[in-house]
Amino acid sequence: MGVFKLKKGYDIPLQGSAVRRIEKVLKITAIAVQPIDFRGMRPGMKVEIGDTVKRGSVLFVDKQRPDIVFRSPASGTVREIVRGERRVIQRVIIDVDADSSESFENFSKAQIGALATDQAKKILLNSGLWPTLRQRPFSRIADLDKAPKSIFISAVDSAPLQAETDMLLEGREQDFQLGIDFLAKLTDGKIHLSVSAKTEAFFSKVEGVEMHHFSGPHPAGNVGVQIHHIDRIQASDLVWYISPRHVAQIGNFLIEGEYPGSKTYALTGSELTNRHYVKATEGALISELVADPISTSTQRVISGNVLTGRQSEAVGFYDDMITVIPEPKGRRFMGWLQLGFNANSFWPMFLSKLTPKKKLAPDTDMNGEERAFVSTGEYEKLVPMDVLPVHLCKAVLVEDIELMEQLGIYEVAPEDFALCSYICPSKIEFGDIIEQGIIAMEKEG
Amino acid sequence: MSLLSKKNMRFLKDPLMDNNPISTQVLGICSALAVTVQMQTAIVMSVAVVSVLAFSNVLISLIRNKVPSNIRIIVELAIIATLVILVDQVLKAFLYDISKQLSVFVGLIITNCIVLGRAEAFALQNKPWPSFLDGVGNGLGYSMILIVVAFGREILGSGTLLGFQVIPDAAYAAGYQNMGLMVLAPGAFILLGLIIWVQRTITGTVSD
Amino acid sequence: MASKPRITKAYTLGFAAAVTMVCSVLLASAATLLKDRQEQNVQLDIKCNILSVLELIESKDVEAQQAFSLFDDNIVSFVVDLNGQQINDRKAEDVDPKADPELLPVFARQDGFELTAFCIPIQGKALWSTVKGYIALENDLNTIKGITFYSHGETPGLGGEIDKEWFTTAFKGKTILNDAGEIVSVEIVKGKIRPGESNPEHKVDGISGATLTTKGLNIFIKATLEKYEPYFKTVRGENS
Amino acid sequence: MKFLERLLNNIDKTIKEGPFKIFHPMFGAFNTMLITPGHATSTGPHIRDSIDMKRFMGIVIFALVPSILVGSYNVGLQAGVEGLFAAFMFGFLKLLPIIVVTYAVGLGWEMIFGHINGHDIHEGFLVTGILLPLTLPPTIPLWQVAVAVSFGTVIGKEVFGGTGMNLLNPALTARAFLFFTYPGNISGDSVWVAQDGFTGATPLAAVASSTGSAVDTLNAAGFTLNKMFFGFNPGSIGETSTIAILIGAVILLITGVASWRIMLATVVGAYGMALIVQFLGADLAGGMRTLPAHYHLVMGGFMFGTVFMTTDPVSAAGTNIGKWIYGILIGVMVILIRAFNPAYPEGMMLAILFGNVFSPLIDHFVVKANIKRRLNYGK
Repeated sequence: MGVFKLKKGYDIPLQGSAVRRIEKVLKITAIAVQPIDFRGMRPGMKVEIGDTVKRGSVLFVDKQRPDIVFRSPASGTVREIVRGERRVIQRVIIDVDADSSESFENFSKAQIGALATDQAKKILLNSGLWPTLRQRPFSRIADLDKAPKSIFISAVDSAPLQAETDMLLEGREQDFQLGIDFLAKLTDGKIHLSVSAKTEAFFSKVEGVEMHHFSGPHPAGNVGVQIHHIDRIQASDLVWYISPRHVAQIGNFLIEGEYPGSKTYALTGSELTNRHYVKATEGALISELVADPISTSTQRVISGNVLTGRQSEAVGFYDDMITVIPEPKGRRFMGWLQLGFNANSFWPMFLSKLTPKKKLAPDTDMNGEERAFVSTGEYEKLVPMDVLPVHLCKAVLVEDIELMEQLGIYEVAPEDFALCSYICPSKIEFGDIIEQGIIAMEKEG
Repeated sequence: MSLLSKKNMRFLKDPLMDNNPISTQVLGICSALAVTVQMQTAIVMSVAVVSVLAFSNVLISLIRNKVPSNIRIIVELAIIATLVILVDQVLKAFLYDISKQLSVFVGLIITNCIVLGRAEAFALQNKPWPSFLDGVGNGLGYSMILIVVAFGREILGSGTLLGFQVIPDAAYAAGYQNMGLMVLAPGAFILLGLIIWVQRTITGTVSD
Repeated sequence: MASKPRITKAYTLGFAAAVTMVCSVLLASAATLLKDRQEQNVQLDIKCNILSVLELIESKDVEAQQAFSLFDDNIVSFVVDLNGQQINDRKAEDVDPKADPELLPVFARQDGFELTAFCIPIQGKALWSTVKGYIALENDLNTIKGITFYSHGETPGLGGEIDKEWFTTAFKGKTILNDAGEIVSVEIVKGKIRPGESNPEHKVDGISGATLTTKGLNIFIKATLEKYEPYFKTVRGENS
Repeated sequence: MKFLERLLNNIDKTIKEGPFKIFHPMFGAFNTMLITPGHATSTGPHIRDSIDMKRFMGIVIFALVPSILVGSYNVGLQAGVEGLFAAFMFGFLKLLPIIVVTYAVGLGWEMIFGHINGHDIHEGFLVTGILLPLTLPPTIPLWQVAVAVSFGTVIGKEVFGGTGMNLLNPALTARAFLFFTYPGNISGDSVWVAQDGFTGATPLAAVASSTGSAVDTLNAAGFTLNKMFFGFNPGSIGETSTIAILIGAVILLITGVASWRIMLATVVGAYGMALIVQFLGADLAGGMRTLPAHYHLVMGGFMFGTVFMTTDPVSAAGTNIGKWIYGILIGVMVILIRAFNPAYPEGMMLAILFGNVFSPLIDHFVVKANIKRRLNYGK
């Protein structure tokens, strides 16, 4: 039990949060399952175009670790397998028809309590939900053969317009508890659950976890930040993390004996007029979730939040929100001289700083061009960890593996540096640089 | 093998550009700073270094098979020091003004890493003639930089070349001034830095 | 190819001895052979400075022979003490002011039987370095005939300007005694001498940006002149 | 707007290839200054802060405006021009040609290197080009300015690999070059007054060359603390008026452009060191060592350097602890130079360059400390 009041970070005041109302989307005609959601994973296809699949059928496996399977969240016919550069499979598109499910063994709470670690592992692998477990360092799907020091769950919603955890889990307290019981079988260490003032109530009755309270601006909700404060990763440490929604999904799978293919999404962003939560199939196409008409030439459709999300037609595996924001309307005359009543900025150089509560609707303009690095000292204000962002990035750029390790590359993920990229006057992509560093570390072994 | 065969010429040419002792190996820059205020001193210094290098290389090459290796360095130093003191004496006797300006720097040729470096790296393994060429080549490589730096410093710092005024009085009358910085040691640093910058940009080599 | 000699202790010692011998012989003979010329050069340098400040030669680039004969024919040199008494057993050229601060060398220009001008060495600390030079006075021992600085390490362009002709010629004709006959020396002012400045005959235009160098000069020129004053007094007495 | 955009795009296309290629970096800079580049983000973060380097540097120039105004007026005042406006215009017309030459020569070099290295002219020069003129005396010959700017840009910046890679502040590098190359035009008594035949020593020079009590010397020369605070005394154009610089400092601090840590550390370092010197120097004869500590803060280039030069993010220390050390180091150095170096009464320029040289080392130690702390975590 710890209380962490973080000072560093920044909440971008954005228009377009979703109202707390869940609607059910009735008509889902197609879904997309996207191997590119899983960083570093190369899929081995188990279906071909024209195959019919049930909810819970295996679509593909991890080529390097074929024990890890990926299952279809809906039943229907495989319409298309989209390949990108170098024939890397990007999406598997399935036309949805009447629901039918593969059936799995189901478990009671008592049965879950009696599981051995190896059994539990097998069950989870077979369920197709193993990929919900990710590990640090490197933030990729958890290793099979190495037990984690502990498991972290963040229920702190700090990212811009982020879907609220208690809405996503509404009415699923029992599923969540079962999921926790199950996860406890996978580690000898603790399960750390971080909550905020807003989500505290929902999790008040959860048992078998160590509860932590986090407050402060984004990225307080990032699991990497929480790990850093609760139980820091040191050399050769390994921890797992999982989202609360996925914990409930595991619990649901165990009790029902069916692959749980439905998911709640938040529809957000200044370009949407109907902003609320929807309950629909995992992997649903965004165009079918959103009631508003969308034009991709003037609007940016993002699966995830504005900082770390990805442009996509379907919602990603780990994402539970959609953000739609405007694309730039063209070049602006003397843009750098604007007074900036409506300029979104971390820096106190625009008049919008006088109305800090005012929510803004920025577009996707870079607002500048890439320039040489200028260490202004502001980046440090955005990373609530004992990590020097500028020096870590420089270590990556000069490919100094040892220095990267010393400066904490194991503890970080690109998402922790998204705010640095956001505020950077030189428009440097901190996240990309960190990603590059992580890839280099992985190669090094 | 002829005396000026291709192979032998390489001993002479290499140290001029590709393997220049100052700009590539950054050796012996101490004196390069001190004696390059004027062309005249730089030239005299160059001649001194070339002759010391050439003859020390030859002498050490001659005794390379006789010298006991445990007293090798001290013998090399004795030979180099003797040559340097001879040069110093000759300068004092015949070019007193310049020897006054060169002051301790002639004596410091003894400690110039180029001289001992060539003795150790080349003369000990090679016959007298290639050693001579190597000495002359390295000496000229050193001299070239020295004279280029001195050229820049004298013309910019004093408006003269070899003591003759080359910047016309009209320029001074129009407000031109000599660059005082070039007379100070940093002036040599800056010119040397520029030479290295340009040379490495051209040859594209970056040594560690 | 000569075969490698067998290295024994005796061989090593012998080799070292041989090298030492050869080197010493070389150096010793060079030193002996060149000694005269070197000493002559040192003397020439000193004498040319004195000759030029006494206006016997125009530039310092003269033949050694000519300089020596000019010096021998026209210069008498002697040493005085702090009381103005001549000391006979010392040569002016050999006096080291550091070692013997109470010995004062004087180089006087002799035209016929008259001593027409007097040259004395000056040296002292300026801003960065010890400045060395000579100052020459007319036979009234009041008017400055010339001044030269031959060695210094001041900032080029600032204090370094002291060896430039525009600066040294400004001393010519200035006087070092006030109306009461007391030593006031000359003062290098800051910047230019302003119109209406008092006693311009004791003042010299300064060097812009070299206040501290010239302050040093002011101090040691005056100190030197004061040391010689007892001797100068006796000469002035004879002359008047 | 669409028309302007089309026009600029067309010019861009024409100029990119063909004989005017060398002007492309220059045009690129104008192009994006006139209308924003308008590129959209490709990956996350999908939205970006409205700040860019142009705004960043623009704020610095804005913060320099008070110094430009008061400095220009003071140039006129020192030259004996009567009347507020007349004095300002007199001074401004002295300053303007210096700025024009600085920009012209500097941008010329930036263009050449931009062409060689294939990038647009970077905004950093906009600030360098105005900082340098403000640190010069009004009588500086323009050709010397041109030589100095060339030196500052080429040796001070491009040799190191261009903007962002430079070790030293380019404006100060250029000034130091002038100081050592043409000392007669940037030091001494005759350069501060833009009127032939008139001279005036800067307060620092007056104190440095005096042997009595420093305050008495200043009072005798008419330099009261008040006068120096408002900046009505001889000195470099932009550095005399402490109040104008402080207004600039407030702008820089409010907008977060400059580091308050560096500014505060420099002032603390200088004030503390000045107190020590004053304490030790009380029985020493005269000059700078008897100057009360707070006088140091309003005299010479101290405040201008503290606010605008030490805080240059490229050449300063980058870590937060490093900034404290860097600032204090500069503050201590400036007083040491002023008090114990008889030749350069103005120590700020050298102190900052000294700090610049040491800032990578300072950062290195701070990073090492971070590494050590990380290794010891949990032990």
